[in-house]
Amino acid sequence: MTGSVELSGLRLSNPLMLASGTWGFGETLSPEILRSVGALVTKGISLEPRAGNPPPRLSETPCGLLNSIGLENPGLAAFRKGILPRLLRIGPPVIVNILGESEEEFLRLAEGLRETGVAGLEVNISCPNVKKGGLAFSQDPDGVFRMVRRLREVWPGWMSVKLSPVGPVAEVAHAAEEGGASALTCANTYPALAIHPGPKGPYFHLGGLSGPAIKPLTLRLVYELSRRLRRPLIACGGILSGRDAYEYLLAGARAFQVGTATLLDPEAPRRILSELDELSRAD
Amino acid sequence: MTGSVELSGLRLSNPLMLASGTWGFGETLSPEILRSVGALVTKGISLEPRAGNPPPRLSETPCGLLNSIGLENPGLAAFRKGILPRLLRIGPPVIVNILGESEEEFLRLAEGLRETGVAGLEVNISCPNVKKGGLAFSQDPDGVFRMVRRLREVWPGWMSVKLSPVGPVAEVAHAAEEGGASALTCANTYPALAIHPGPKGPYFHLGGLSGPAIKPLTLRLVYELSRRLRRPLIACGGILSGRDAYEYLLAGARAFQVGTATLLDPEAPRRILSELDELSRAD
Amino acid sequence: MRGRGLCPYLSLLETDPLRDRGLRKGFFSPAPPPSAASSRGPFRRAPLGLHLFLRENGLVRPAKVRSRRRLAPGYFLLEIEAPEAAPRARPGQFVRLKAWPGYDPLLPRPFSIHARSEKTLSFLIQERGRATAVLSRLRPGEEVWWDGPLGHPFPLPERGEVWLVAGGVGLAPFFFYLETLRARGLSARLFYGARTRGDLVRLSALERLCPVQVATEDGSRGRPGLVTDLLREALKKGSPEFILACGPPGMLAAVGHLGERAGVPVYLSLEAMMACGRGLCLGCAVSRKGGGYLKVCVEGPVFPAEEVDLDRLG
Amino acid sequence: MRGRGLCPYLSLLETDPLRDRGLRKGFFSPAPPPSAASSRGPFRRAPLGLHLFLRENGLVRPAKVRSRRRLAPGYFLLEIEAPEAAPRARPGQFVRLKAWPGYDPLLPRPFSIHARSEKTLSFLIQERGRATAVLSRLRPGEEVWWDGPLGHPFPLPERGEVWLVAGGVGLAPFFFYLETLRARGLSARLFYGARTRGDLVRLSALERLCPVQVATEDGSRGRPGLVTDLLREALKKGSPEFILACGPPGMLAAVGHLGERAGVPVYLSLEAMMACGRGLCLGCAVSRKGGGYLKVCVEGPVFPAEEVDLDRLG
Ligand SMILES: Cc1cc2nc3c(=O)[nH]c(=O)nc-3n(C[C@H](O)[C@H](O)[C@H](O)COP(=O)(O)OP(=O)(O)OC[C@H]3O[C@@H](n4cnc5c(N)ncnc54)[C@H](O)[C@@H]3O)c2cc1C
Ligand SMILES: Cc1cc2nc3c(=O)[nH]c(=O)nc-3n(C[C@H](O)[C@H](O)[C@H](O)COP(=O)(O)OP(=O)(O)OC[C@H]3O[C@@H](n4cnc5c(N)ncnc54)[C@H](O)[C@@H]3O)c2cc1C
Ligand SMILES: Cc1cc2nc3c(=O)[nH]c(=O)nc-3n(C[C@H](O)[C@H](O)[C@H](O)COP(=O)(O)O)c2cc1C
Ligand SMILES: Cc1cc2nc3c(=O)[nH]c(=O)nc-3n(C[C@H](O)[C@H](O)[C@H](O)COP(=O)(O)O)c2cc1C
Ligand code: FES
Ligand code: FES
Repeated sequence: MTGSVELSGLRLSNPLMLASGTWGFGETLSPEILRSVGALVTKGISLEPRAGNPPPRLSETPCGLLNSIGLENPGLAAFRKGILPRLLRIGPPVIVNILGESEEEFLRLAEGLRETGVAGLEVNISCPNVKKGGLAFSQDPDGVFRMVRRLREVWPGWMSVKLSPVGPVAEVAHAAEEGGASALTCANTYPALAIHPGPKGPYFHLGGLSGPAIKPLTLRLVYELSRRLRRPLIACGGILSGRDAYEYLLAGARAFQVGTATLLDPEAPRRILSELDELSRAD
Repeated sequence: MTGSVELSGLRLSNPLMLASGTWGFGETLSPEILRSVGALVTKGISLEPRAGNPPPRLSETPCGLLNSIGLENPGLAAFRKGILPRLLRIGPPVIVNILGESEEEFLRLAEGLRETGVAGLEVNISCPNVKKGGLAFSQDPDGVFRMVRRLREVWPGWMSVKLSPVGPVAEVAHAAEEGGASALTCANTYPALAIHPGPKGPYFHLGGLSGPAIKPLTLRLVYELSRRLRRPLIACGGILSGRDAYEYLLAGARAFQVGTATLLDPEAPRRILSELDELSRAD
Repeated sequence: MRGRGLCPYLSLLETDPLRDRGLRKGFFSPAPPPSAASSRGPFRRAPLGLHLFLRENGLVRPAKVRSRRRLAPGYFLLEIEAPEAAPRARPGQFVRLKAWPGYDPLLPRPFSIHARSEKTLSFLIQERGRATAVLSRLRPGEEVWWDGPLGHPFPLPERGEVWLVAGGVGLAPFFFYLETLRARGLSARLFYGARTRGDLVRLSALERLCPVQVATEDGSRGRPGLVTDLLREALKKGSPEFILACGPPGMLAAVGHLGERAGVPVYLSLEAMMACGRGLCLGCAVSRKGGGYLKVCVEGPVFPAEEVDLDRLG
Repeated sequence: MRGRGLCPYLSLLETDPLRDRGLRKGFFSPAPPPSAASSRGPFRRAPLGLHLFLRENGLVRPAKVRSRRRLAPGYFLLEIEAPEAAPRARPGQFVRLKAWPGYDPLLPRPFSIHARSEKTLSFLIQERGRATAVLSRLRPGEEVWWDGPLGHPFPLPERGEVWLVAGGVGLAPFFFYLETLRARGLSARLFYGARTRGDLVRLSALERLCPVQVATEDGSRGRPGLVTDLLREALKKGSPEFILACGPPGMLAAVGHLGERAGVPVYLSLEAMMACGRGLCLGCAVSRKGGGYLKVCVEGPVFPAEEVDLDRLG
């Protein structure tokens, strides 16, 4: 189960990917670990640099992490010039996660990454679409269908659409599939809220929830979607052990991503692959 | 904050309710605790008795409980005759949670509870509507609007609609409000999956997730809905301490329900009220 | 395919397999009235009914560990201070324990009362997973939260002999039971089986209370084979007033069938995943013979075997 | 109102307050190049840059507790076996600790390195919430998971004197730092403030390393008032090569302003909520003066005060 997998033409040496936003750009992880994963999915890259949200950006919740990083990233130009070449030299396929606030932004990002050597794109649709009054792409199946179709015109290569786990998830997944997505990443964080006492009264921290708490929810989603979709599913949500990954594979995922686990323990990707390997022998 | 609250005409001596399905019919809880809560929301009652699902019905998840009880209940007749009179003698207002598989079933349940002394109904819409091919009421805003309107014709008294936290939640909440609901209970459990090793291979346990893990999610929902609805919100999800309850009140809820907490610790309702009381003095 | 009304919505809801199998209309299973059970032997329930008993006696307390003693690799004895519960405890009952801060693991774990003194309760615990690992490292004076005693006690014989059948850590409740029988001048025999000799614990203490016959699957001690082999042979030569069994599901089913064939009443102490231990969640269901479900925590944990769907014991 | 297209959809998504304030287009803040910082004093970074340093040296290990010693009510010293990390540790760096099984709490907690021996690292910890409560009960031989050393070390003076300003448990990293200065023949002064005398710890050990002046808000020991009062007075009579401060945000801001007015370089050791400690999550942001954010774990924890938006320190 830790051997090579194929996802609509993209071959990975193993099913473990590092999830967007959870491994920096690898500067502080062991090169051995970075080389050993099946694929590297970058932090979400937008056209322009984003400074991200003001602090606090992190809250701890029961078995969970709530983050409001705010999609801080260096922007396409700096990424392509200063970061991507180094990532491509590490070894595993590099999948660039892209984010935009309109269809046009997504298209320009895709155009800007052509012929750079990236193995594929992961389209983060959990962003508000300013052209639709802030309605998130992830809540708009028709919009997703259309955008994925248009993306396909400029990006014929491999492309996964990363679902939000809330809203009309099944319809959005079908729309992405029909639009031409190579795979679906299921899923991003869950909208959440933590309230903290503060010097000026209670502080409301809105953000996305990840970690062990969400595994039963995203596992259910993967189970339900995998029985209805044709394209391969890449599971993402609360995988902290080989056993967690195994459950997602049983539920129908073809590959999986590890996010919060690496934040907690930089050895996690290696450990998880090794545990998954042990499990597959035991079976 | 632990004093009397009013929810669209229903007055409670305090904002804590016992959530449906989490206190049995009170036989094994201390009478003092039962008397002390703001309201008692019964196990979901259907027209006919339901035996519930086969075991296993419970899985433990990270900071959560996954249940597939299957809405086991004695049915309306046995409930009305053998259980309700005793509940009404305990003291707090009794709100009967009702569940049906069609609009007609909900209507008949409401009719069957008229003039019984119950303080109100809680309409559990997280059930499949067999008249719509199994589409859950909770995913069908138009259906909810219509059903609540019709329920109002047979039940002019107090009535909360208990939301599912997944799907078109805001639209369903608006629909229920427009249909005439007195309040909204936000929310029921989250669809989830746990996979266990079993003698005959991996066992897939599908059910609803409750407990601490879900608090950040339902807290977010209450926050978002409370700013958009006119009717009072009754929060429900992962309240295990006075602090948890307090956060929901800050987020806009008028009252709250305690579920999994009582399963873990039969003293929880008393403890939570006492902790909330301490917090309100500290402020 | 897109558009909400057209796309068949995913069942992102609690499924109901019983409904799919047409078995949804069943019956709510209240505690069986005493008379129905007593027609099959002296299955005595607590005088006022378990519900009242729990209300008066199911106490929830933070308490201190008195002692924790390793019995064998993977097995230990945990003793906790419980002066409010100890006098009320009856053999066959269980206690829920939580000895870790925080919500992971979430659920307290149930353990049979293995022994009691005036102010303490003891548990014989097998190290199995995360919670028992924590319990296995507790030191005297450390804090443990307990909730109990819960559940119905074991039946006592009128005057005849009881045969106890224990599989593995299913032995746990029988020590307290044997001490209780002895105090009342009642007699018993114990058939005790396990996988290997290392899984047999407390043998000397047990042998002081009643005759003990032992079986191990690998033959490393006692009779090679299953404990049910011991029982089968014994039933050829005699029979008890009733048989009381505690152990893995397969063993319980086999004992149930053996008793039925021999015409001897059998009581089974069952286990099930528990969230509350006192009838609130309806989660601890096991299949009842003839349909419907029994709730292990408030209708059991001990049941007449003929009430239980032995083939579905898990 | 109903119908998906018509109802304004709820923002059930990660909000972006910066966007609402028109500040979304900013700049990604990479680690400041060494030259920019060194123009304001000898702020030396690890020779190869922190990134490489962490890759080589940020180790993750399960280890054993060597000792745990109560210093005062609410404060204890925890010493762990860390032979791989101890030699590489530098004052100002921190270590992440997790000493409980399971996922609640989820995040390891960061603690400054208070002292080190050949094979151990020590931490001065204030009991604050759930995780520090667990740490406060650890016994020798028990297991603790550690990750470190992380973060940039404190700057060392060229030849002059350093003034240290500690507020409460902000004292923690200064013991190691003072020992390091002493080993190099460099001199320092410590200004140490706390709410009350019970919050002042390790005074004798500190006084053996450098002159110490103490202040308590309630006047129960030393000068009544804030530690910044002590600093203000000292700055009237002299000045150090630089000031290094560690403590609550209000104190750090006050020290930053005092240093600026006195024309003395100030370095602040900051704190922020951390999920990873090594630059992966971007969660440990603090506001940078002039806009954008600094990442405490990989660009700090120590920063020249003029880089920090002191008014937004929290
Ligand atoms: C009435 C009753 C009496 C019991 N008496 C004893 C006893 O005397 N000695 C003993 O060693 N064991 C006893 N058990 C079993 C004991 O509860 C489990 O071994 C223990 O909960 C395992 O917890 P864990 O975290 O170590 O393992 P986990 O890895 O969490 O679970 C392993 C297995 O233990 C069982 N289990 C876990 N949590 C629960 C729960 N909340 N409720 C019920 N079962 C659970 C499940 O079968 C699960 O698959 C009893 C169980 C019941 C229901
Ligand atoms: C670089 C750095 C060095 C530190 N050095 C020390 C030290 O030497 N001695 C000491 O006593 N304390 C130190 N702290 C603070 C210490 O990390 C917190 O007091 C501790 O995490 C509290 O945990 P808790 O579970 O007991 O409290 P909780 O109730 O969980 O949290 C209380 C507060 O502690 C802080 N905190 C909690 N979790 C984290 C986290 N994962 N990352 C950062 N902050 C967190 C938050 O401000 C939180 O509001 C340091 C913090 C940082 C960032
Ligand atoms: C700190 C942090 C930053 C993240 N940044 C992004 C991002 O930029 N783009 C994205 O699509 N997902 C992002 N995610 C979501 C993760 O990729 C992943 O979907 C989510 O955390 C669930 O997986 P996990 O439970 O394994 O962490 C981020 C998550 C975290 C915790
Ligand atoms: C064992 C169990 C049974 C439940 N039964 C019902 C039910 O019959 N009807 C209903 O509307 N909700 C039911 N619920 C949902 C709870 O009322 C509550 O909405 C949910 O558990 C979230 O709250 P909590 O996290 O405090 O437990 C049940 C929950 C549990 C755990
Ligand atoms: S464990 Fe809850 S009813 Fe038995
Ligand atoms: S804590 Fe993760 S980047 Fe600093």
